[in-house]
Amino acid sequence: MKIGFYPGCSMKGGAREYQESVSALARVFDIELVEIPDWNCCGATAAHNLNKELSLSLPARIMALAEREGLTDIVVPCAACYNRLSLVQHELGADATLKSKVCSIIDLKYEGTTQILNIIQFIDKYITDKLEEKVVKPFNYNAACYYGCLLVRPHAILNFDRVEDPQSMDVLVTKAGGNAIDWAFKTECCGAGMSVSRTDTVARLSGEIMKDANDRKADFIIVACPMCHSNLDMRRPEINKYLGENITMPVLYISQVLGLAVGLDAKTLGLNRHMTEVIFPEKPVKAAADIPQKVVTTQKMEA
Amino acid sequence: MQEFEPKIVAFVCNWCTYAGADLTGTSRIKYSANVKIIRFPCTGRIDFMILMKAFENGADGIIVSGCHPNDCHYSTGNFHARRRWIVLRNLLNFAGIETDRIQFSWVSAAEGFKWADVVNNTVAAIKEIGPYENYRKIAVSTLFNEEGASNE
Amino acid sequence: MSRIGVFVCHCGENISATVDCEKVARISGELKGVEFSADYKYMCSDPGQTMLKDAIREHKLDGVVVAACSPRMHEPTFRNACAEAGLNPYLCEMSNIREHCSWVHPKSDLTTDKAESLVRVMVEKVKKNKALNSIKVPVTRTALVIGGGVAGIQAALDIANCGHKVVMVEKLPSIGGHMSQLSETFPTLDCSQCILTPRMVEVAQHPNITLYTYAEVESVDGFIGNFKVKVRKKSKSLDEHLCTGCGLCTTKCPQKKIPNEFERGLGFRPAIYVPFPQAVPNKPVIDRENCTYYIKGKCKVCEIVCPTKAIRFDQEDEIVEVDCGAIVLATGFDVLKPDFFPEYGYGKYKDVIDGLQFERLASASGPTQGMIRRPSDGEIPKKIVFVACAGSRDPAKGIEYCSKICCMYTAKHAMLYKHKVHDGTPYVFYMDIRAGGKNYEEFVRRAIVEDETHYVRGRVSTIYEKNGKLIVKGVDTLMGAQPVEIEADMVVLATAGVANKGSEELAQTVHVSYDAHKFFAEAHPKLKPVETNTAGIFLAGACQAPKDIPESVAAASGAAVKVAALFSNDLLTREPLIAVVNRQAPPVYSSCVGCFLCQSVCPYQAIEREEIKNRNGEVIRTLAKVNEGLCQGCGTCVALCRTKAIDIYGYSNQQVYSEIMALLND
Amino acid sequence: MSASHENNHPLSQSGEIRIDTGVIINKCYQCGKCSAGCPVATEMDFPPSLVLRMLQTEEAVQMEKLLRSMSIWLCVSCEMCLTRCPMEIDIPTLMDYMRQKSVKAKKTNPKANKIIAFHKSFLDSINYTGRLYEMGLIVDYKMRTGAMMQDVAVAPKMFVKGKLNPIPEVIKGRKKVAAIFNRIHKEDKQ
Repeated sequence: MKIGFYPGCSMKGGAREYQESVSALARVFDIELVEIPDWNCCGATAAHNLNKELSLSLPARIMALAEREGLTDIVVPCAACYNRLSLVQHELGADATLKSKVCSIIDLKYEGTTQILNIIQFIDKYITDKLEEKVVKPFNYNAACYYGCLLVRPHAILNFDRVEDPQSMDVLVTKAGGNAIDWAFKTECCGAGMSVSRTDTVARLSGEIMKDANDRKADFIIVACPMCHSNLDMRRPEINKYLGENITMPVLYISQVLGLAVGLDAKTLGLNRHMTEVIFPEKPVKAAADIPQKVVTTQKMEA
Repeated sequence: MQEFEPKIVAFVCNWCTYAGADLTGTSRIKYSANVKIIRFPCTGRIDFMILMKAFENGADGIIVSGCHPNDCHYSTGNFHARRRWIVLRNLLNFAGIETDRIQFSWVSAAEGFKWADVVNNTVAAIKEIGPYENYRKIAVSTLFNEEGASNE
Repeated sequence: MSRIGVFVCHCGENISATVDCEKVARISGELKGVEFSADYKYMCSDPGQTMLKDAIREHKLDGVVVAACSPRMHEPTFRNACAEAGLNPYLCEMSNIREHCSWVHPKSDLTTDKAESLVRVMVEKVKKNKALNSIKVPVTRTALVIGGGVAGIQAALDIANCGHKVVMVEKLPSIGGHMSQLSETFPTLDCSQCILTPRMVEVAQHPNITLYTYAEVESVDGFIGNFKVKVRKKSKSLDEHLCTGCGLCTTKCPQKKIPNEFERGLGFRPAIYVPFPQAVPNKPVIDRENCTYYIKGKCKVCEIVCPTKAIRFDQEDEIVEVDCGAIVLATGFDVLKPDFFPEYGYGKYKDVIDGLQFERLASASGPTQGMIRRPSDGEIPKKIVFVACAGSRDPAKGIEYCSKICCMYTAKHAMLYKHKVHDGTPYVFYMDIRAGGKNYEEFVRRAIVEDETHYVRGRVSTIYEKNGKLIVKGVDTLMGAQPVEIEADMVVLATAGVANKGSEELAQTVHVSYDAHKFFAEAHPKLKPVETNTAGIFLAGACQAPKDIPESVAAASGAAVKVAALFSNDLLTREPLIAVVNRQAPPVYSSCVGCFLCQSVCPYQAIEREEIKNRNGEVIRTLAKVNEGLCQGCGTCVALCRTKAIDIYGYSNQQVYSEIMALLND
Repeated sequence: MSASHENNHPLSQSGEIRIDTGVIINKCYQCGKCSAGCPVATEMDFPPSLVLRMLQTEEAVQMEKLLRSMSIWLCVSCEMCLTRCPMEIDIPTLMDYMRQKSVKAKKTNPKANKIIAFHKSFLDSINYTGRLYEMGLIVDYKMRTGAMMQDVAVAPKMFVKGKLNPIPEVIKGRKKVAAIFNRIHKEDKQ
């Protein structure tokens, strides 16, 4: 099975292990990821902060190239890229004049027909059904699934999962044998692209997230976005300085968690590349009383 | 050249759409003046002859609008109207009238905004299709006298 | 040749601001058959009507067109005026040049042109109008009241006290509605049950009132003065005549852990239960979904312990037919479901509750005997946050409107809390305080000044649980939108009032219209607030829109007066705008061929068979005939008649064709 | 005579915003839910709800304050405000709009220089190579801001972990991407 693949710039650099783990996972399930030829950067936050047309044109070129290649589905593991591509597809779909203008800027034919999948949608569509039978080494830990902003917002356009207290990643982690804990910072912002320019802000925002996960006895934070990862992982010294603590909890990509569960080794999944060393706790599952239990039932109201 | 301003007749029921159009007015929502309303007790009252009579007399488009399904003041009138419309579509095709010239919609007494949308969308759609100039050629006018089928 | 009068109203400036009324009158005066035309500032005013009447007499008019507002507003006004001047009222028509013209188009020639053509349409229609006489039908002097909350109770008692029969239908096992769940009421803080329960008892004991609880309206046929209603009395699995209400069964029932609806899930009840101690009637019902016998086929403990052998496991639902002349809808409201506030954790965190749950906590007869204890661990909350506008004024979630009662009950909750927990701190997050009402503003000030409630102006963004506390993240917009974070022990959401469950289906059953939020629609927002668009059906209380108790009671009394006025007549007059099958001289008799397709589509069974006999008494033709008492004038038969033998007064083929031709041939 | 009827007032500030962004600022009724949920509201000179209020005044002086504010640059586009806004006001789009306006009018807050420099370095990297070249971005950013010593400690570790690519990846269609930049740049100047 061949599926279009847009890695995005960070997966070629700072988030190399994300690409390694996604590719390795895909191979396990006999999926061939076809990189969009000659893809460019989506422009990320910088483009939409500074220039609207640029922020439309860069993603449009990527999708136009995918269309030219005949790719109907493209998986975009980076949440930021996924967000940009989806929003541009939506905006151009709603405005024909704008669409033709952008087409002329990028000098390519763009229809807007490609389906943009984030990493979880990709897994759900192609892997989930076969996941449980392939699990050989259950991921037997307490995991705080962190969705961040760009995967779920704006809900009106992305229409992915629940916008408050999302569950899709929790479900995957549970299927991989993990215990997805209930916590409060699933969709709070980590500071996003301010890592370099406002490190203090990032330390505070990511710090609050780290602290809540740590307080609730998570062993790992699970992410689906290179930006979230770099803020929580690479900025750990700044976070610990802000919190006045020494939190050593590793941050894993969801693809790494599933990879571990289906028996891939740490090196293939790039676990060695994380800045915060990945150490597996010795006593995997803690006493049930310490773990905040997920509230499954809702209060029964008046019939 | 002057822009084509279509003549559109709206046949609406008294209980839902007429009241809805009243609400559009009460809410001061603006819409195109091309559409003029003729009131009926119920869309169930509106038969083929009435629609054809409108085309015969030079209408470029028609709106038929009544209560939402299940909301009919008379229980079932709007269902009869809907069934009739399904049959009429074929007849219109046969007669060479674009089916898009008749817009069928449901506008409740609470949907003032929707009525303005229905009117404006219909006007835009009819402008797209263009004026209806074949009306004199319809056989209807040769089959019936000007008074239509009367009861006297 | 017709002698028609055209009267163009300015409606102050409502019409004349965008339509050249003088010109419309002038042009209309030149139309064929128009004898007289005039324009006037307010046609509906006394001088306006006098002008109309004078013109009818002076110019011997045989038809009148009033170009003014919607006929839904003033058609009766002008038709009555015509009648007073000796002109048959059905020779008067209105052109709607306000709602359908001046209010929806800008000032321009085009708008005036449209007004002119709307007048022309009606002039042509009036030419084909016929003088008609209204129809008289008898009235059944029984009222059906649907819903047994405070509004239904008030309406039923008022009507019954006028000497008319009332049938009250309540879907729950007891009457009392939401008011019976409340602890105290604003702005007097008097006990809700103390003032309500005597009235509930009065309903049960009133000789003119028949009460059906645990019952629902199944179908409504007929029309004003003559409704035929089918009521489904759900099986209570109990012989009510034998049951003494001793309550032994409820104490012995082995099922004890069913969430109590009356306590809003904060307490439990058995499967055979009386909803609350003061219930009327005070007799139990078996909740079959949760009863061990109905689930597993054995148990019957209640039957064994019942001293009067009143339990009936095989009892079936009963359909009761009610003939009534008027219907009062008093089905009340509901509050939002938990899934509405994912960001507030409502439904997820036990200590995030809604206002009605707080009422139960504060109620002396509630699950905590009136102590404010939080549901999770029974602790007394020392810091409590009230969130106003939880769902209300939130178009993103589909509710644009203000629920009206929340500001007041939130102030009341804060007060009750402070009165019971002296060392506690209540916070209220609000956007605006809407305290319009007698002694309302004073009440809110008391909550702030005397009871030291912290009012914070801003909406809460999110609530989450941490270390047994609820972290409430809000903002104070009066301090430059500074974020405010409160570690609360309990949170009370003032959830929006919404239309009751099943109100849409009920509206469709009863044939009344409803608004976008499924609240029942009044006939006119100002002048007919308790009437519906369906004659003989009235509204009382919060089924129309969120209302507090005084307003609900006032509306209920209003509806009761409407019913009493209706019942004060022996005969009702009805609009004669009904269908008619033509009759001609023998040997044709009628163009009706007797196919009776009309009979198959008539929703009112108003088509009868008339046999035409020759001199020997032999039937030679069977023709359709319309029963004047039953026909409601929908016209479906007219559209369907293959030989055009049926027509309808007011919307006849001739009239409609004239309208179409006048409209299009300008 | 056209069938549609717009109001004929001269274009107001809110009208201009509505045309440029589609956002109707007068919908805001100052509930403050955006400020309550905003992760960076505490650092902002004007929290989001205050920004809306200032725009609603239609006063040029308020717009001026906003264009020169830190708020527009501190906004991280996390979309929390829009997600929870009862009126569904697209504040993130408003923020983009004001940022672009601020740059064009050369009114950016000096304290935001580092943030803007980062964005510009980011875009330059795309302009030159078609993609983001992280090492190049950091070097370029340091040149712009003079923050030479920032993060020098992490770089070697990143390098060892294979996270820093010493050679930029240049795409074949580099010129095509550059052409996009050129064309938009030209249009902006007109």
